[in-house]
Parts: sequence; structure tokens; C-alpha cells
Amino acid sequence: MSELTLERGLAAFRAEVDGPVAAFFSSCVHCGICAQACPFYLETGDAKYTPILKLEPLRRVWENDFTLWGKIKGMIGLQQKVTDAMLAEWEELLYDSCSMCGRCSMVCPVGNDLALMIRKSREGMVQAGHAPEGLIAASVRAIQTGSPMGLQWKTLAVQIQHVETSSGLKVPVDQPGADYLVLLSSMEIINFPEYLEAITKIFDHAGVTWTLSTECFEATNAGIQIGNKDIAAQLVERVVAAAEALKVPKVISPECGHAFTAIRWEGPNLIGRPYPFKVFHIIEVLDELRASGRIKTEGMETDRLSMHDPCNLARKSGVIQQQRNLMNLVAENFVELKEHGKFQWCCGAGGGVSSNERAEPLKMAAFKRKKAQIEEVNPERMVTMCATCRTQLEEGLEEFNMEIPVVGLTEMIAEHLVEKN
Amino acid sequence: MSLLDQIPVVVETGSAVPEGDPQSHGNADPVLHEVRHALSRLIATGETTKIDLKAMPFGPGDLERLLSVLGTGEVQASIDALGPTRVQETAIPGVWLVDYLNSEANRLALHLEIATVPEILCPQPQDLDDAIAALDARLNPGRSDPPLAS
Amino acid sequence: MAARNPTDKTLGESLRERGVSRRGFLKFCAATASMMALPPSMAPAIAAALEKAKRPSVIWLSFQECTGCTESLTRSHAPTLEDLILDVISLDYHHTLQAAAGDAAEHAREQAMAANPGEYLVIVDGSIPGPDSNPGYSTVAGHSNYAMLMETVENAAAVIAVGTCATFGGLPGANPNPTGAMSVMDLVKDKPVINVSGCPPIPMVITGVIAHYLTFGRLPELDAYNRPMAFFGQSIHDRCYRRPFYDKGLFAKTFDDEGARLGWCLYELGCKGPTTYNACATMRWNDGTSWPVEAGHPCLGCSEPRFWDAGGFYNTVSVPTSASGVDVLAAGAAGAVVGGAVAALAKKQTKTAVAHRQPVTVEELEAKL
Amino acid sequence: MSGSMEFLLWTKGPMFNIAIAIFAIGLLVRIAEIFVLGRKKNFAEARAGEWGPGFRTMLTRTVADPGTFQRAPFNVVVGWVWHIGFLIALLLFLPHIALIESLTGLSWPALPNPVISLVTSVTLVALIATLVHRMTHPVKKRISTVEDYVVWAVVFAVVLTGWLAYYRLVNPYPLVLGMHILSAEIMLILLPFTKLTHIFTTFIARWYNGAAFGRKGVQS
Repeated sequence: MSELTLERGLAAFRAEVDGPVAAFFSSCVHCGICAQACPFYLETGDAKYTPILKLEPLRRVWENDFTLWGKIKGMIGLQQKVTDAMLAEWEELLYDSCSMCGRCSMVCPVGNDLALMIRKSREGMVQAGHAPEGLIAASVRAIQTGSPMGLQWKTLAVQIQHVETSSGLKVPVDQPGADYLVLLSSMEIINFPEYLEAITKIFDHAGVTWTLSTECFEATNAGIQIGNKDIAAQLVERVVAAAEALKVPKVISPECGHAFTAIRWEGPNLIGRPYPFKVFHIIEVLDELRASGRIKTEGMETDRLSMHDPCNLARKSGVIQQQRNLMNLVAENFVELKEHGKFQWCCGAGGGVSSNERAEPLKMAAFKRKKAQIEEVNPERMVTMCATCRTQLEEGLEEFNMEIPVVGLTEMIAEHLVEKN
Repeated sequence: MSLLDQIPVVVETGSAVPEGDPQSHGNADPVLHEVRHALSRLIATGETTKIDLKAMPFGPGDLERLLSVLGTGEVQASIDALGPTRVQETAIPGVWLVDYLNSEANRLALHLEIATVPEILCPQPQDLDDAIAALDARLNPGRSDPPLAS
Repeated sequence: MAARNPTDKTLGESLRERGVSRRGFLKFCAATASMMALPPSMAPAIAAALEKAKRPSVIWLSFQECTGCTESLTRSHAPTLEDLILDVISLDYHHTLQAAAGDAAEHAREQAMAANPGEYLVIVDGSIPGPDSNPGYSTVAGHSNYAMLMETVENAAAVIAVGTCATFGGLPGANPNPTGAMSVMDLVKDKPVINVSGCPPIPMVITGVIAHYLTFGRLPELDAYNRPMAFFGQSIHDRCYRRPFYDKGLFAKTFDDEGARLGWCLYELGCKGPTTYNACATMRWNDGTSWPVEAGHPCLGCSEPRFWDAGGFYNTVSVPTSASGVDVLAAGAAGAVVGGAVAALAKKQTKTAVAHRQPVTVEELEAKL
Repeated sequence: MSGSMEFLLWTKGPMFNIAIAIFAIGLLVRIAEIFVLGRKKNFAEARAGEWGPGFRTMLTRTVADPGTFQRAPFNVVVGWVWHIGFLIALLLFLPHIALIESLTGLSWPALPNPVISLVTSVTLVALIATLVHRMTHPVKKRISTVEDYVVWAVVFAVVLTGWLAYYRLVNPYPLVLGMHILSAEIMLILLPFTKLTHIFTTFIARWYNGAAFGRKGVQS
């Protein structure tokens, strides 16, 4: 059987070099501003977590193989080679200490999209056999069982039953021709089953036709997190097959950040063709229903609420105003974190960090940035719309003994629906 | 030839020479300040100063401005040695203009001298040494050996 | 110009003999100080030194030159200070000025050399075809310039190179230098060489250098090009009366615009004053009447090496001497060609890279667990 | 015979031609390398166009976002000061404009020389500050390479010699002017092969960044 080697890794790095990568590396002046945008550097103070430094393997491949100067350097023996040992050292930098939150991409003075290059670098790392064990395991489970957590339909079926019992509503499954195919994430199914009940209620309230698919219920994409387009493409194909089988025009990605960017932005490119359907995040759908007057709410939350924008949703997908519209619908004492929207700070758990057990200490260190932000406005509860962020906020706040509950925005909307007569 | 074309020449027709307010280039003022310092040294210690106006980077109008500021005083003197030398007191006591000319009235040097009396007006020490002898020679044109100067 | 014994009398004596009084001598010294760019307070010291100075013998050699330097020296109105100085030196041989011709003239030169070994001054104007050039380019009395120079300087006290041809090669040495012209200091290595550059040099500077030699009996302080610091120590720009306009950013753009009429700085018209070291700005020309910048023309930089090859006279100092927009375009075109070739190679590499990329299978991943 | 004037003429003549040729060829190679690599077709449905946001980011990245400014004020301000100072001295000093005009035929009004000299002095101080920062700040120290220090030295040499030449602090003047021109030529030669390329490629990089975020509906 073939195996993952340095040569395959270098080939994968090479395959990732394109115009933007060349422009970015040509432009870097080593100003170090990207470090000021990275929670992993800021909260550890360790300069090795400077974002541009994490990209050194990709930079070397670019310089050595794609520039005239690099070739001249090669002739006089000045090339800096990428070695297996180097990649082993960089594994921590490219996985454990980066949530691909993209904040560095927003502040780089010369305009380098560093997060994009981290994503590209991971392609090489996987092929060279230098991906973290936790992410490899999740990827294998996702391919083999359909869920990165090894969750199966029968578990979901139990949850569906619970939801139907408690809400008295039917959860539609495999309904061809529905408006929306709803995807879920394993984490929601296990940790936040209230999400399924909430959308069941809201869609019933708004008169939206929707369905789950027994073929594919999982929205998350371990291939994106580990950084391998072969695995990622297989997972996307499952969603596309399910949506095409049920002939739905729209697919809803759940309260999960990376699942949305995976299916919304990377998916079509992974499979090499446009979708025959449109993809939305649940928050986009809810705001559209609100705007068209199909969601009627009553009562307001009166306690002081603040909100965490998931990186993948806000900065990396442009969903920023929608969640604010929804907050204003049901909360009268909503206070923004100081830096929010496209300049929000990552919770520290994204980009596969939360699936990478050994990164736990770094994950908690990075959270301190969020914690400081929360302390600044001192809310009574936090609202968010990503299961990974929510878990991280809950664990983090508990770790620092802060009594601030975290709620999902969708559930909060569901709680304020006007009761049907 | 193409380089010649690059020489910027603009032919104007019928334009008058601009109003000729003679320009001063501001180079007189530093010299006037130097004169002021020299005057205070003269008053305090008796030290005299000579300023070589020919060595100054004067533009058109600068010398005129300098001289008009200094003005014309009461004393004028002329020395006839190796062509004329004209000494003119300025309106500032102690500041003299000494103009060294050759026999064809071309200027050899032009000095401002800050002194009670310009050096060139004073008899030269060696000439003073010979003065009595010279006078005696005129008193006794017949005598060949000069008397002792006692 | 018959050979006298030049070392008999001191300068003071010979001036006194000509009826110059002590007051007149003081005046002479004041003017000499001014000429030597020394402060007026130096006049008494100059007087004391000149009293005792001996009249030196001078041999003036003219090689590949235009006689402009000699013209410069002799076109001053008589009797000037320069004349006085020249009269008190013993100019024993001058190609252009001497009345003698042929063997008699050459004899005068040889006699002066024999009478004052190690003491006579040699003044040279004009450049010299080098030892490797065809000697026929310039000869005097059948001697090549090179041979005559080397023979004459052999027992000289010092050599004064007058004019840019003698100091730096000048016009004969300009590209492509057909005669292989060289300067005096290129050829004379074992004698002191004083360079009085300029095309032509300011006459007072020529005599000033001689006066300095007479006054102090030694060579003046020289700059890196062996030019007397007293006259070449400051640039035209530093002593220019138009300098305030440079500092204020007021420039004439053409020869007859408002700025030109108002006497603004000529930098943009190609003035080489910033890179040129000479005394024009203070000593001026034509008995102190004016000088090029005052007349409204930029300095050509004639007292600097290779000034003929330093780009156009009307090009700003900062402009390169040869490159033009066409050259940049040519380089750009070459860049586009090379760039295209490199790019094509890169494109091929990318395709190869993508082709070489091997898909990852779940089995491969599992093997890592 | 080789003195300061010969040196100056060498920098203004043959060396200038060599420098400008290497610069032009090297830079075009660099830019061709970027554009030929290009981007793959993007199949994901865009929220907005790429051109508008791309061009906007090309400009807006010049100014740091408020948060970054608060966290790294020294880095941002000093970087700004010396970049602007360098550009003013480069583009608005009369001798430089004359040079550009001789090469391109384009010219514009210059700033008065005392303004340029003041700006240059400030630039020098700011450049020294960037060096101290690079050698002391843990991040900058960690990510700095030999190239960073070489490029700093060259840029500093260009500004310093220009400043020395303006004040005519080195004698003879042709020597310091020649050193200024030579250091500028070294900078031109190094430009396509070092991070100095960012002078040109940063606008390409910013456009790619703005376009990538812009099509997802975020003005980066």
C-alpha cells in the first residue's frame, strides 16, 4: 500500500502555489503585524506563533520552485530546503496554534491572505504525514461512518423522536421537493439537541417546507479541517448527492462555522462544478424569514446579552448584519463586544483545534482573548451561532469561573415565536 | 542634433523687460552683522578688522544695498601709490570703505575696515624709521652723512 | 625674454626698484591676499614673506591646447596685479609669448633648466598624447610632447598644470580620445603637481598660485585632485549668490522665463555648480565684472574631470549621462521576454505539480493512526 | 586616475544602465511569475464582484484598523512615517523629478528643498527606530532574516547618503552624490529579488485579498 511521504507532501505544496500565493510571499516585509491579530501569539507571547512564520514551508517551496531568484539561489547552493524534520516541527504551528480564523488576513498591511495559505499548507502537511492524530481520526470516522464523531442515523432518529414528542410537530425526513434540505452537525445532535427542536418550531411557524436526509445529515467536513481536498470532496459529494436525490433548491448549513464555509465556498471547487442548489447558513434563512415578515415574535430578553461572531460565519462568509437583526428582534439589552463583525476575535477552537486533543492548552490560552473581550462588556449571557464556538465558550468560561451561560441564537428566536392559535 | 533640441528655448515676441527693481539677494545682511560684531570688538579691545568685499558671493544689488545701509560719512582720503586708493568714511563712525584701484582705475581689492584710522592711511613703520633722515636730507641738501637721530 | 639670473634680487627689492612705495607694497599685499583667497589680515605676513621672496625661473610648455589659458592670463588689463606678479617672475620660455623661435627658443629653455636645477617651475597647458600613443599627434621642435614634458620636469621644483586639458585631459581626452591624451598628473609621478583646472582657469587663480609659491616658498594645500584648496575648496553652488533661490525652490525653467529674468537658480537648466569646485562665484571674470551664472548661464563644470563627457550641459546634475526613456523601454521589453519565458516555465511547473499530486486515501490516513 | 568625479560619472553612466536593466527585467519576471500562476476558476456562487472590493482593499490596507493601531502603535506609526517620508523625498525632490522626467518625460512640481531636508531627517530617525524595533521586538526578531537587515541597510544608505549630499556634509560633493546614486542603484538591483518587490506586488496582493474576501461579502 502507498504511504504518505515527504515527496508527496512537497508535490502537494507545489500544487497549492498559485498567483495569490506568489503575490503574498513576494510582498511580505516581515513587519510582524500579523502576530498582533493572532490570539495564539498574543495570549502565549511566544513569537513562534507569528502567523507568517507558520507559512515558512509553503514559502520555501514557492521560492525554491517557482521563482527565478530561488533557482539562482539553488545553483549557488543557498536554497533553504523543506525537510521532514522541519514539517514535523511545523505541525504544531500549522494545526495546534491556528484556528484559520483569518484575522491576520484582515490586518496584513501588504494584503496577504495568511489564512488561505494556512489552508493550503495543510494540504502538504497531510500528504507528508504530518497531520495531528485527532484530525486524522476524525477524517477517517467521517469517511467511514458519515460523521466525524462516529454518530449514526439511529442516534439522530432517537433525537427526532424526542423533538417530535416535546414539540408535537413532525420532523420531515427524506421529503422530496421540499424547499430546504437541513443539515446538522454531530456536535449539535449530541450537545445541543435543542437546535433541532428550534428549527422545527420556527419552520412550522413560518410555513417553510424542509426535510432531513437519511442519506446525509452531517454538515461538518473533517477534510477541510485537516486540510485534504480528497477527503473533503468525498464529504461534499455526499451532501450534493442527497440534495440532488431530494431535488431541493436550497441547503441549510447548521449553527456550525466551518461546515458553512466548507459547503458554501469550498464545496463547489472541491467537486469542480457549481451546485444545482443554493447554500445558506441557518442565520441567513432566519433573517430572510424575519425580513419577509414570516417570523412573528413576542416578548424580549431583558438581561444584558452580548454576542460572539463565529469567524467562519462573519469574517469568512460575510454574515454579519443578519445575526444583529435577529438579536434586535428578541433582545432589548444587546451590547456589542468591542471588536466584532469582521474584526471579531476567534474563540480559539476553530480550524480543527478542538478536534486535536493535544492542542487543548493552546486552545484555552487563545480563549483568554475572547474572555478579555467578554469581561470588557460584562454581559449576563453570551449568544452565538456555532456549535464549536458555543462549546468553547462554555468550557472556557467555566474554566475561568465566569458564570455566563451561552445560548444559541436560533433557539432564542424559537423561544419568542408567537404561539399559533 | 536631437540633444540640441532639448535645450529649452522659448521665443517671446513683444515682451518688455520686467520692471527693473534691482534685486538684492540677501547676501549683504550677513556682512552687516559681521560689521556690527567687528565694531563691538573695536570698542571693547581696540582690535581692528578688515573684510574683503571682493571675496563675498555677492549677486547684483547686494553691494549696492550694503553701501546704502552704511551710508557716506565725513572723511574722504585718496592715496596715490601703485594707482589710486580711495578711503571713504561711512556714516557709521569707525567703519571705512577702502577701494584699491590700479592706475587704470580697475579695482584690485575692496575692503571694509573697522578701525579708528585705516591702516593704509598711517605711515608705514619702516618709513617712519627713515623719516628724520629724509627730512634732514631736505634741510641740508649738501650734507652727505646724516646726523645721529638723537 | 633673454635669460637673466633670476635669483639675484628679492621680490621686495625688485618692486622697490620699480618705484613702488611701502604703502604701495602694502596695497599690493592686500590685493594679493584677496587674490589668494586669504583673509585681509594676512597682508602684513604676506608683505614680510614677499620682501624676502626670490624670483623663480619659470618654463611654460604648451601642448594639445587652444591657447585659451594663455589668453585668459594675458587678457587682463595692464598694469594689473597679474602683470606685476608675472613681471617679477622670470618667464624664461613660453611657446606662445616668447619672441624667440626655433633653436634659440629651445636653447633658452635648456639654459633655464641648466641654470636652476631643482628650483625652476614648469607650467603646462594642454594635454599630452601618452607614451603609448603615436607621438606625431603633437610635437614641438621635433620633440614629442611626452618627451619634452618628461625632459623638462626632470629637474623642476614643481609642475603647475594650467587648464582642464593639462589637469584632466580636457577636450582632447574626451570620448573617444583619439590621441590618447593624458594629463600631467597621469604622467608626472615623482614631482609635485599643482592643478589649476578650468576651461580656461580664472587668471587670478593662475597668478594666485604663483604668488602663493613666491610668498610661502612651498606648494599650497591641495585637494584630492591636486587643486589648491584656497581656490577649489568650495563648490560653485556653495558660494553662488543664487543659492538662496535653490534653497527656496525657485528655479528658472527656461532661459527667458520669469525666473530667468528674476535671477533664480539655474539648477534645472543644467547648472553643474553643485558638483564643480572653482572660485568663479567670488573672484569672477573680466576683472571681477561678472561670471557665467551672473550672466544667466548655468555652470558647465569646466574645472572638473571629464566635464565634456558628463552628459549634456543643459541636463540637470541628477540626470544620468546616457540612459533615456528608450533604454528603459528596451530593458522593459527584455524583461517582458525573459519574464514570459520564466513564466511559461512556471506554468509548466504548476501543471506538473498538480499532475504529481497524489490523492490521499482514507487507508493512508488510517495507517498513520 | 580615478577620483570622486569619475566615480560620480560612473554611477550616472554605465552603472545606472546596468541597474535599470536588472531592475526592469527582474521586476517583470517577478510580476510575470505571479500572473502566469494565476488562480483556478471559482465555482462557488459569489455574493459580490471582485474588482470593486479588490481595488478598495488596495487603498484601505494603507491604514491600519483601529484595533491593530492600538496594539502596535509604534510599528504602525513608524512604518507610516518612514514610508511617507521616503516617498516624499523620492517623488517631490527636484533633482529626483528631473531624473524621472529625463527617463519618462513626466514631471510635476517639487516641494521646497528645506521641506524635503526636514522630511528626510525625520525619515532617518524613523528608519533607525524600525531597526531598533526589529532587533528588540520578540516577533520581529524571530521572523527577521539576513535579507531584512540587508534591505534595511540599503534603504538606510540611500536616505542617509541623500541627506549627507543635501547638506553637503561629505567632501568632495561628487563623492557623496555618487554614493547616493550608487546606493539607489543597489536598491534598484536588489528590488526584484528581495522583499523590496512589495513596492509593486503589495498592490497585487491586496487586490487578491480584497477580491477573495469581497466575493464572500466582506470588505477586507
